[in-house]
Amino acid sequence: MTTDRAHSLKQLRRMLLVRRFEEKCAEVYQQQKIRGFLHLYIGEEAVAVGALAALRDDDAVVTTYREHGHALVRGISPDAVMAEMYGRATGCARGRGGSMHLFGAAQRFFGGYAIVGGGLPIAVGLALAEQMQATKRLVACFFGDGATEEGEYHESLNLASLWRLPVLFLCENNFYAMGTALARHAAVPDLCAIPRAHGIVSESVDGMDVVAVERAARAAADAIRETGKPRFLELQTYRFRAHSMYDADRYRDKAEIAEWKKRDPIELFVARLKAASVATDEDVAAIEREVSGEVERAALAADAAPLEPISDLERDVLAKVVP
Amino acid sequence: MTTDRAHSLKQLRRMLLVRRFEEKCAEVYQQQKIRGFLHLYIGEEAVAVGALAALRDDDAVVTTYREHGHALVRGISPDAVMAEMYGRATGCARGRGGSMHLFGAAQRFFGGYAIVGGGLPIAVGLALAEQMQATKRLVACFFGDGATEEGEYHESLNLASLWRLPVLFLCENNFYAMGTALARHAAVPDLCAIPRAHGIVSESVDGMDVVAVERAARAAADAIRETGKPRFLELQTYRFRAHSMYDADRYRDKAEIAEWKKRDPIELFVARLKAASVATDEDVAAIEREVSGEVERAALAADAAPLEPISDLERDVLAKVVP
Amino acid sequence: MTRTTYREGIRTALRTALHDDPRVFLMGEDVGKYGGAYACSLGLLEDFGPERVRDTPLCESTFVGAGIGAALGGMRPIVEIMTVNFSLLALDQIVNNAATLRHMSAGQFAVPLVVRMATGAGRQLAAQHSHSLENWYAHVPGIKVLASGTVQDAHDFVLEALADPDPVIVFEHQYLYAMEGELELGPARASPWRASVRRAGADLSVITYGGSLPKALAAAEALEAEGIRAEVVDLRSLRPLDDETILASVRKTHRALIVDEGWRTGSLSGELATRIMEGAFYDLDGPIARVCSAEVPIPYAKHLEDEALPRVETIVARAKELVARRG
Amino acid sequence: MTRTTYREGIRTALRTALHDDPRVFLMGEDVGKYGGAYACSLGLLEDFGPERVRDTPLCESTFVGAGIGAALGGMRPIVEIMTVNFSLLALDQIVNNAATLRHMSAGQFAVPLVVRMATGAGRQLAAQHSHSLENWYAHVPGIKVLASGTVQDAHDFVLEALADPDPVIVFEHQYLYAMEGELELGPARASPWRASVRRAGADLSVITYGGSLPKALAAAEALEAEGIRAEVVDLRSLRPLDDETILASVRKTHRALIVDEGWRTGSLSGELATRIMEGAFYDLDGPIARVCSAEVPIPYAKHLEDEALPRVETIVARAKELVARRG
Ligand SMILES: Cc1ncc(C[n+]2csc(CCOP(=O)(O)OP(=O)(O)O)c2C)c(N)n1
Ligand SMILES: Cc1ncc(C[n+]2csc(CCOP(=O)(O)OP(=O)(O)O)c2C)c(N)n1
Ligand SMILES: [Mg+2]
Ligand SMILES: [Mg+2]
Repeated sequence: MTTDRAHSLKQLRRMLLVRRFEEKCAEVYQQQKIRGFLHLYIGEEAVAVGALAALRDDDAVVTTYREHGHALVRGISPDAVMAEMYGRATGCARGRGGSMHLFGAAQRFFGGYAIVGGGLPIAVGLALAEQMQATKRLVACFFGDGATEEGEYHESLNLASLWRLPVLFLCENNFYAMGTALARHAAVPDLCAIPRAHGIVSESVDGMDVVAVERAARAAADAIRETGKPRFLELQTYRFRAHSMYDADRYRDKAEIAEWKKRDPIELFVARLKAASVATDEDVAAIEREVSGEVERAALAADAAPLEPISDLERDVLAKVVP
Repeated sequence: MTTDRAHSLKQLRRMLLVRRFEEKCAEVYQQQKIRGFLHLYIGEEAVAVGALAALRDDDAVVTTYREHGHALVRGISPDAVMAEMYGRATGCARGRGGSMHLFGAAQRFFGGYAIVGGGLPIAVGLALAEQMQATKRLVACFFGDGATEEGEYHESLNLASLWRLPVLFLCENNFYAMGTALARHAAVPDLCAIPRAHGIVSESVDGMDVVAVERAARAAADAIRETGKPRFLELQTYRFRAHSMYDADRYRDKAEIAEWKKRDPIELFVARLKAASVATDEDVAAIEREVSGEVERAALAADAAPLEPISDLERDVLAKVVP
Repeated sequence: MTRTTYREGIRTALRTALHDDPRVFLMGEDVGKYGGAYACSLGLLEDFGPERVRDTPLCESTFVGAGIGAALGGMRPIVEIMTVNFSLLALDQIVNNAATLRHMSAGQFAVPLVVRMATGAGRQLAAQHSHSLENWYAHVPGIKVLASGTVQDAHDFVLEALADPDPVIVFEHQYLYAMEGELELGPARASPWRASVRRAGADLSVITYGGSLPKALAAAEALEAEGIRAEVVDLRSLRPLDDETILASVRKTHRALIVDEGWRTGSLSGELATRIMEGAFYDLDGPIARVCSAEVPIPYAKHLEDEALPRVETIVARAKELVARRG
Repeated sequence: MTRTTYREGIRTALRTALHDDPRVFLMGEDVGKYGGAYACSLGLLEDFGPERVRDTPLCESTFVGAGIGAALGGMRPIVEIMTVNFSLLALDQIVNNAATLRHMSAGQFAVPLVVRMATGAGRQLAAQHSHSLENWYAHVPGIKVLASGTVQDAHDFVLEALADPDPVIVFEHQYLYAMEGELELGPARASPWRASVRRAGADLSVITYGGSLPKALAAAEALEAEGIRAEVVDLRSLRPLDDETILASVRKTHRALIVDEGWRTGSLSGELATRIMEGAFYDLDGPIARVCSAEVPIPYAKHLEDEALPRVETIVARAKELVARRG
């Protein structure tokens, strides 16, 4: 993969875009330009960037409330995502969804779901639609380690396996569900055990290594298209920030956080590209400039963007009002 | 086990009591003396009789809507169970519960639950109470193969395993959830796979062999008391009747039913006792007479029993009415 | 026009739907091999195959969520939840996903999903199998809710719900499956979103829906014999509510009696009474009356269950009181 | 009497409960190490240990069910569901088990369970995190429901619910956790099952609960400036409802305005209005008014969310209309 320079730089660019975008979000959150819950993906970028690179444009994506990264990588513009968080009419959901509910029909981005586990059955159903329509498309479904304790997880794995549905289950294991460490919420911390018990081929991957993630996701996606059957990937990663902006992060060891930060997926990838002479410091700096510009422009545009008229409050509740 | 003659005859007596009791239920159901849903256990008697023999009196039992057998074996009197199904004030729940909701505080029989899977979290909570009160009591929880697809099953296994709770999970695998065969509802038909993936020691047992069931249940119960940790048993069995009295049983092969009936748990056990000279034909006939008498008397008593006064309709909704 | 049962009406509609649109499929526990818990789908597996008449494992939350996903993905799923009692396990999917997706996505996505379920009591199924939670569903913006009380509506609502671009919950009353009535095929004549005056009368309006409709009609019959002319209004749609038809009736009769099988407190009856008060306060000659279920988990024993539920005699008695108030 | 916050009031009560009764334990997602999603249990893990301040995995149905089981088994669990939004996943356990067990077992078993949860909107958390489903719970026989709108009640309701032999659902409004108020320790003075007249007035009764109480009081303040004396009735208990206090107020003022953050249709407001009509029809000088939430999935953007929820200005405006009707 690293031999393909253009692709590598694109992947790097994506990770950097997500990182800078979210750093900006954190900044303007302090200025109260963004409100509500804001869950940052910082530290986990290799997961979305690696996994989504394995998808085709017409595959579907279902994800969680921690989904700025997925939305951006999937191609929803930084302008549209930022404006959404500013609650503006130019947002990708006209300000109705906010940070936790990004949507993009054109990108077949079926949304961020904020009830933990709630997106899983949706993904299964989308995959059922693909199967019944005999497409070769698949559905990528992201969820956290905490979600694997919810009953819907079990039900969804069983249904996808039983009906041989083209779902790529992508478990973003950042080792915490809010303040609860994996070992304190999972009886068996090997997250491949459960999907395997449902007959789903499962693999654990270093989620800090964007190349490894992409490789595993491509192999899984190919297998799904080939067999029609679901696959499961556990992507081991870590969030460098607190769970949300309200979280004082009392439950994690400073040392643990520092340890993981040594494996920053962006730094790792940059080092690797440089070591392989795929990218130079200038390449990286140029990308940095580009994405920073994009992010700043998105924030400025969001700030200046109009609000949805209040008279439209009841718009889009139903297609048409009866009787 | 078969060397203990008294115990063997007691087990036989229990199985026969359950069988004759339910045959009577089916009969009076036709006469509309029992109404609502009636789920017969006929064919599965070795499961309740074997498993419950391994419990102590102060262990707790949680079960399903197919629980006449469990209630009787646990010691709720045929009179009280029959009267309950007749909707009489002398019933074990004064006619409020009916066939699906038998209760017995004295027997630590915490009820039949009619929402599939709904009893599992209750059992986990009872076990938590035992653990927190540092008793050595355990909780036996019965449920069907169909229940293993519900999310609560997964959640309950995880919680029991994570918190090391003294739950004996007893899966009555009769290979059907209503009209849906195991292979059509479970991606992986080995029902030990899921509990094992949750770190629970699991074993599959011939549920038509009352001795095997008791042996496995005793071993599991001992291990639970020893380690505090949950255990899982899959008890392979078969219902000889339809799912409920409303079911035309269109979904099962006549040949399949006939094949299983050859392994009638009562006939198997009788044959074994006779072969081992533990019981004679007369012994069996005497027991038959006894249990038939008991069942007939229960039906007569139920028929003659009073109804709960209508003025008591709102009794036992709350302990006290406020303000 | 043929005479048939409520169950058969539903089956006919399902058959039509499956026949007419390849995107339609039926999914739920035991809809296939078993033929449906209430036999509504008997024979459909044989005719349309296991892809389109799809037995699910026991997993209400996930098969309803999968229905939402399939609807998002271009299909037209009809999801059957055996009974409203089990729908509690799927409520999160209905309330948090089906009902919100159009709005949260600002109209980018739609969920043309039909969820059918049996509701109600009366068959001695006891406390966990006798709920009437219609008002819970009627409370939720982003979904629509229908409840059929006639054979014709049982048939039509399946097709009308399917034709709707939004999620529609269709309640069928478990006591009515064997009820007979007239069924006319072809396009529905009356919009399902309008209430229907099932019997005209001048002395009071009896407002009801679903399983209580036959009781209300029987009560009206009995009242007629005593010279009281009850107008029976069948809501049909529980969300949105057709205020116009309801208010027109009350403005005419000046007296309203609501019959609702829900437990009284917090049932739809309260909303209805309030809307009538809001829209026709000065037309009322006195407080609106309600006949609802007693506030108890529904008991198994027949005499207790009967006492807990709305009965024809209770409706008659309350109606007479209302009319007597200003005889 | 000390000045403290709603959150701190709850924490104090939890501490008292854990201290006084070894059977009490607190269980829920992140109640321990994290300190509670709203920091209500901050510090309790340190003081009482992980057995009694028990972090659960994400599994609402099962940890609520386990609370029921533990209550059956002799413990006194306080289960925290982070918010009412996630309680949909546990509704089956609450409705089908907690609420029915005493009745189904004819009094052999009891479920002395407390379930606390945050409810309501106002913090821009969007459609899946802003529900006000109080009326759903208020509909269910076999449980009791409390909703606190003051610091004192936030504290007292935890202890009162624990003292009750039946399952009690305690709603805390997520917007109020930082609100300050007076807290008096020691045994509660007022029964939690009685409504409370928070402000006396003669011109109209504003009936409300929970997160809308501060809004109603602010509105009453504003109305006072315009010479309108609003009486503010805080329900406190949503099930059972204290008809006596509510009706006494309306009989005095002859006008009623209900403020309820639920979506209008099917909210508790309908039940309240109907009960007032049933009990005081001839005392009313006109229809009862309601200020409720707009019937939309609550949007994220602040201006839209504000528009969707009951606001002080709306309450003031509606109150003036009511009073003007027969000024
Ligand atoms: C059903 C449900 N319960 C609780 C919450 C509150 N909550 C939001 S995120 C979260 C932790 C989820 O952890 P995980 O699945 O590992 O995802 P992560 O946040 O680590 O990406 C919790 C408890 C929720 N949103 N939904
Ligand atoms: C949550 C729920 N869904 C559906 C039903 C209807 N139902 C009752 S029993 C049953 C089959 C259960 O099968 P299994 O768990 O194998 O138990 P068995 O009846 O075979 O003993 C179904 C679908 C129910 N009671 N609860
Ligand atoms: Mg996590
Ligand atoms: Mg079975």
